[in-house]
Amino acid sequence: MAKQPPVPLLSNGKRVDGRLPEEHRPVTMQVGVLPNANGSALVAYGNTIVLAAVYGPREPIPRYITAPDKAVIRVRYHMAPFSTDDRKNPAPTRREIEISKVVKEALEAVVFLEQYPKSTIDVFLEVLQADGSTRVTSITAASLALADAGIPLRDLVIGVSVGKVGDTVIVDLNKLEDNYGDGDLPIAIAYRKGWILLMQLDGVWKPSEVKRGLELAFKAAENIYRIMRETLKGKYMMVVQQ
Amino acid sequence: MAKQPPVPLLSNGKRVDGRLPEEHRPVTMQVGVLPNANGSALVAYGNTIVLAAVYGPREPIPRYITAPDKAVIRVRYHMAPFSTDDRKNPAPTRREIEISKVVKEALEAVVFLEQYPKSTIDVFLEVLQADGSTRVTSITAASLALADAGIPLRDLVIGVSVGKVGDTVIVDLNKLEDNYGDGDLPIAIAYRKGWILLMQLDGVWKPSEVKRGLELAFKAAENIYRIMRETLKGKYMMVVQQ
Amino acid sequence: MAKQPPVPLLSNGKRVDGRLPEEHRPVTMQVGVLPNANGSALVAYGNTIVLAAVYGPREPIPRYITAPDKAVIRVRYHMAPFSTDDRKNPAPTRREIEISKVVKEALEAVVFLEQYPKSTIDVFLEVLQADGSTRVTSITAASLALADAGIPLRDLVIGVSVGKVGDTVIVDLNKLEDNYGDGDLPIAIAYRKGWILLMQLDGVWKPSEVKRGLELAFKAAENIYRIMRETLKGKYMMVVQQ
Amino acid sequence: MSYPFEIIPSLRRETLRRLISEGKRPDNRQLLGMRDLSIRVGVVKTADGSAIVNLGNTKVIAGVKFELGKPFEDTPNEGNLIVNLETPPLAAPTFEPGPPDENAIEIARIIDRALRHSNYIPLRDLVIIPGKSVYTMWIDIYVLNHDGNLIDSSMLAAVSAIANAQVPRAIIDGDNVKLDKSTKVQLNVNPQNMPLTVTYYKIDKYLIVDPTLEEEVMSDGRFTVASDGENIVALQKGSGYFTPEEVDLMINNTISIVKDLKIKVLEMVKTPAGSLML
Amino acid sequence: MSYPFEIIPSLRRETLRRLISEGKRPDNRQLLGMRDLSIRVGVVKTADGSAIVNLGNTKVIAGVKFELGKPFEDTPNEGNLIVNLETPPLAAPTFEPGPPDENAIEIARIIDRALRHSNYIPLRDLVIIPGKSVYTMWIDIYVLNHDGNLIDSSMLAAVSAIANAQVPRAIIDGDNVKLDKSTKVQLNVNPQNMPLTVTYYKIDKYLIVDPTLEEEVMSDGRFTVASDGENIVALQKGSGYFTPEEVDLMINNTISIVKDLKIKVLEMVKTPAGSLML
Amino acid sequence: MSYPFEIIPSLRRETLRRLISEGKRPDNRQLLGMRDLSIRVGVVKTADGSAIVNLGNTKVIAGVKFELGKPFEDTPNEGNLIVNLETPPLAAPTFEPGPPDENAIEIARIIDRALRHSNYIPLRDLVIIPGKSVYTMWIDIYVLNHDGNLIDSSMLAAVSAIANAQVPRAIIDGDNVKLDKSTKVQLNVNPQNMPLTVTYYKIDKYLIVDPTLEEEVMSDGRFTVASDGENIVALQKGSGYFTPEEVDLMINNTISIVKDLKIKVLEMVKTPAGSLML
Repeated sequence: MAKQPPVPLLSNGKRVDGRLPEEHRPVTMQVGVLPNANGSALVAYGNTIVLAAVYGPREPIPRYITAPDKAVIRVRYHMAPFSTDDRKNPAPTRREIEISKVVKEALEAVVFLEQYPKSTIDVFLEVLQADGSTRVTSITAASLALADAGIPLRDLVIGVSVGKVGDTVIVDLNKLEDNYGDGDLPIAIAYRKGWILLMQLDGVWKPSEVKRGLELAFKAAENIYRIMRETLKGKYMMVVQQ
Repeated sequence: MAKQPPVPLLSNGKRVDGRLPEEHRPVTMQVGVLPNANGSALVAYGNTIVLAAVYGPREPIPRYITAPDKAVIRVRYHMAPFSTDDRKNPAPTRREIEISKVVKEALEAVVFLEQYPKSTIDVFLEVLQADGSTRVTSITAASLALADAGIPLRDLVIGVSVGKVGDTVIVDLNKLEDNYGDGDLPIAIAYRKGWILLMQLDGVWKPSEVKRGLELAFKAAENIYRIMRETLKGKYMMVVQQ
Repeated sequence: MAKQPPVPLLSNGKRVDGRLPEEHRPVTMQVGVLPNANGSALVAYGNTIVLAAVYGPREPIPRYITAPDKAVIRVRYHMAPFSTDDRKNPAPTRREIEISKVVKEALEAVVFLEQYPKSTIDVFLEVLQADGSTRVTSITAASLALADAGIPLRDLVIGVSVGKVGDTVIVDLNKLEDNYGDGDLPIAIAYRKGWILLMQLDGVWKPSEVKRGLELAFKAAENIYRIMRETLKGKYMMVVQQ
Repeated sequence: MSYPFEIIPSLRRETLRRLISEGKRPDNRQLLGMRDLSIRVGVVKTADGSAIVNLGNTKVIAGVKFELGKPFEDTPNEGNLIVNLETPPLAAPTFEPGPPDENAIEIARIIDRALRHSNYIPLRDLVIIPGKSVYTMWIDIYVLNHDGNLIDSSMLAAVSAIANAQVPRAIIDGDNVKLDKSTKVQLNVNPQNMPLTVTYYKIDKYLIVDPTLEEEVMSDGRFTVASDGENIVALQKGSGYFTPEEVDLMINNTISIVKDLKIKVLEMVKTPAGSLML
Repeated sequence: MSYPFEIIPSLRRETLRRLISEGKRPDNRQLLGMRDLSIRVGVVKTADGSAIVNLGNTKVIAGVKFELGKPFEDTPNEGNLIVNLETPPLAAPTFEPGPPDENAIEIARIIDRALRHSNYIPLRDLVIIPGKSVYTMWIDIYVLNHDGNLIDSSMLAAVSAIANAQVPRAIIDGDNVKLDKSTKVQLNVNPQNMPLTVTYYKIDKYLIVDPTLEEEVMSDGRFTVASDGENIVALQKGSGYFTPEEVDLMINNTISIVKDLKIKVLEMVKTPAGSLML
Repeated sequence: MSYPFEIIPSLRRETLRRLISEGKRPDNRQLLGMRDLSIRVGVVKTADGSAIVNLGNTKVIAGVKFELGKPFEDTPNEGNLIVNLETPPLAAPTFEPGPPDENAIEIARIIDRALRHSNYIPLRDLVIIPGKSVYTMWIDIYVLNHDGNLIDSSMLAAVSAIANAQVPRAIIDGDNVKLDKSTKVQLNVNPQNMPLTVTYYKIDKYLIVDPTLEEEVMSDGRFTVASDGENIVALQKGSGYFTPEEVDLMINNTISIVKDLKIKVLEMVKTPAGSLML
């Protein structure tokens, strides 16, 4: 974080890619992109592109653990070898293992797991192109793919990353801001419920900055939520139960 | 392939070891060499020596896959650490994994798999000394070990390698010809059926050269087939069904 | 073994830490130290400290082997990363795998395995601080933890290491003596039975030296046995059957 | 990656066999007809070259990355080429996470051999300091949806990503070599040498190409021919058995298929796509 | 390391829930009350720094080791820090031998982030030759008995072992660097920057800290706040969901808990213990 | 490699026990009698030394390979020795592919210790440039058929292959060292130091040597003594228990067995065999 960026991250109130601090990059979505999967989605936050596939609910291979009273969600977040500046070795890193876990714990809170006892729901996330904010893009893609699979959800989940450049809180970090910024605060939100489903933090933050970050994240989620709804509309009547 | 050989591979129509282009090295065989195995064979093509063992048909360890209606063949081609010029690390390489697969697919076509539902037939191949043509020597050894195990076969399988030195098509490559020649065309044949069970190709070949290679392979297989029959004779009445 | 020690290992009949050749370092013990385990013990031979935990007899995870007529003991001897001079990688080494095996085979002879068919008894040994003689300290700790778990034993097992400095046979090697001495003879004894349960040897020993080593080990075991009994006394009535 | 994906009911099998014996296929193709092919290159901005191939419902993406490497002792004047193929679990219900299995390894090795022998990639251009420093060229092939014929579609993705590849400039500073990823030059492939594969599947005595997964699962034999349109640069017999006549036929047939297909491919890899769509 | 350890009978669950709804806990603690804490440092003589933490029945030991290393390219003037957490099978009936699983990796990474951002460890002091040779500082955290709240107890063990750490002298001889383990100097940590974590568990709508394993297993949510007593240096939401109000509450609450707890910890790490007792 | 191979019927067990209590064995051997031994060396042309041992139906092959290596810091004037033992699945129905298991590792380590302490191999002759470049001597032991007594037969294969070993010449060119495999000189082993093992198996109170697999499976104890015929260079107690008197007996007995056996072995390793036969 103390590293010197190649270009100033903020200049006249604008970020390296010309955005305002609280401005999110363009978000694009596609669902049903993988014929084999029960649900799938391709989501881009600017140049960050994640492909999500959902298989299940299905009977798991015997050696995997199931629960007698609910479905078990398994999540695999993975970066394709060509998705990063230096080639990424395909073997899972400790970082990927941790992210898989926090994404899983984000999704568990919105899936009606008790409707599918003894089964698994597998969520596979492949980062195809990484330009920062890959884990939050992955969550949005995962949620969309779950909805595309027709799996009943309490709410859609929207991932938004927040960061810091000096004292300025910014939204939706790109790679440069992620590498050279002063903090990273990835957040996932069940938008209508107002629930926080993922929240991690890197860097040194004042409590008030965290609070401001959360507010900006909720604000940015609104638009992404709208896009998700429109992407899904006409395809399925999403089962949303209160 | 473009590498310069330490000695000319062809000189006055003779190869480095004095053979003619279509001449196979001496082939020797021994069966029933491993008391523990259901069938076994030691086969040498010149200085290439392969030991084959067959275990089965047997009930597999639970974690392995079986088929309800036929036996599953598993093949492990492996090179002993001392079999090569530089010590071979015993961990399986990608090359060994590929060869195991193509050898398995060669054998599947001749074993009466449907006679042994829910069982496995394990074929273990250890290259003890490598001087080129190890995969085709392995196939001959595997076929012999299957016959030695009394497993009904549609036909014996004979492996023959073909290669190229310039425009000359040669039979049964040794290590030098394998390393410095202009092409490698390993072939396995169900001799009486006239079936091609393994065929791979390295190098740049004209269609006519491939055709010539196939012809030479069938020709070389004739003699090896004869030796196999004689090796087995008196030991078992081989069950050969049309 | 031919390496030059930084200080003489024997000087005026005294060892580097002032001990006489047949003198054992102070031995301290604690049992019941881990609430989760069925039995546990912390044993120190001087600066060598080993923590032992016993889980079981318990029903094993399906993929592990059990015997229909008796319990299976599994032992894992492992060195904590900070227990050695240079950080120890936590992945098990060949040395650790071998020691786990010989310790298991030492314990098997004293546990009434036939009382717990189809079950496993897991013994986990963590070397927390290593100053020589870790495997024999581990055995004493394992035996104590088994007793603490209330598992019926034919006898307590005491580990003692013996070594050589030149012609002098010494007892209870520390790290320096282990690294620079002329031989290592770890021994484990079922004290009242007079059984040898572990015995390995490094270095070049005359038969008479081995004999003398065994005698010294039995002698040293006497005191350790007394400490074990006292440590266990008042806690459990140990089930000891002849 | 394991077969079969699912049991095909025997009635369905019968129908398909009858169709094929009449020279037809469920999707109205000829026995030797391919499904619709689309290739878009330059779709992954983080890669030095990339392509996504849609062959029917089979989707394969490939990325090229250049790294610094050391040459092998016996090829001091050539860059290194590594072909890796992954079958991530999102591509099929039976694929599992983990290192490439025997099926993935086999395909990567067929493609590796075809690329190497065809001389499509100018490996001699990938030397920085002879004998000391070269480029290592990674071809990472990633299956996204498996609906049959992974070999041919992976080969298409590989050659297309390579056609799209740009080499980052190497900066030599004494003994030190670094890559400057901001300055790249187009890799000079030899288009006339571009290799492609045609994989034949046998159903009863009939040979078909470009099977769907359903056709692939019920096939009895598999045979791959790799060619630059003139020579054979790799062969791989998979399951089943083949007669010398069949081999002859497949080889000759491949040469003419590849000739035509290459024209299409070379056209499709000309213009980089704007963005990644599946 | 897998959850849950065992099934808690539903009657017991009900009792616990009712207790908690009344602001009480089975061991008479307040919802935000911690169990008895003891820390003893210097307990492992083979380590360059060590500490054993007893938090109720949860026991965690941590050891620091310094090794020679190379700096990362982008931080030529900093030593390397590696945090590793192991859950050996002796610590709980469900722990299995093997490399760290997702739970162990997660905890190690939270602690790593908190240590790194708090600036507690003077990584700039751990340079031997800038850009060439630095110390690699290993923090090995070893769980010995798991009775809940591994994150906070592991964090306590880590900061305490670090407070106890002594750096072996580096001997530079031309291009050669060696460590002289017989001569060590105290590591100059910044005590005011010492980070601690407070992990909150949700049972129904109630938040508790420092759960026993039983409480942990029946909880519906987990949220960790790491702070130096002033700033937030790491956050980690685990299971369940939290509202912005809850997050606010936990953050503010943590700052005051950490302020008090740090005073206790700094006192406890002052005097090395004579020997290892559990 | 796992035990037991199969269940021995209890009637058969009884018969064997009775036989042994009468000092006899199923194949008419004495309790301390070995099976027929044949050793043929030089059987693997790609190895720098090799031997195949047939001990009854147990077949073990060993190969020696020399590679370039770096010496360990504390032994700058010695070559490296690595003993590896594999139990490939062709040797027994219960052997599985994969890295050496605990049984294979144990045997390799016993042999390693015996070789190292006996001073049979002149490790000081295997230095190329002191402190910088040495030979790494690989002893790869490969079990081909397991019919009991793998320790002793593996030891025999190892010492025989070593007796047969030839060292490729090292060519020093400035800082560069290469091996010239076309020029080899005989390794100067110290025959008088050749170590052998005798492994004792206990059935009831009786000690036997060189068991068949059947005898091995039904034994209650195992104890290995390694000796050069004068001194003890390794011991390994396996299963069961032994009294000090039994240990004494086994040690003294081993010394006389090894004295006789070494004469046979030294004779058998004199003349390289023409070719590999099993």
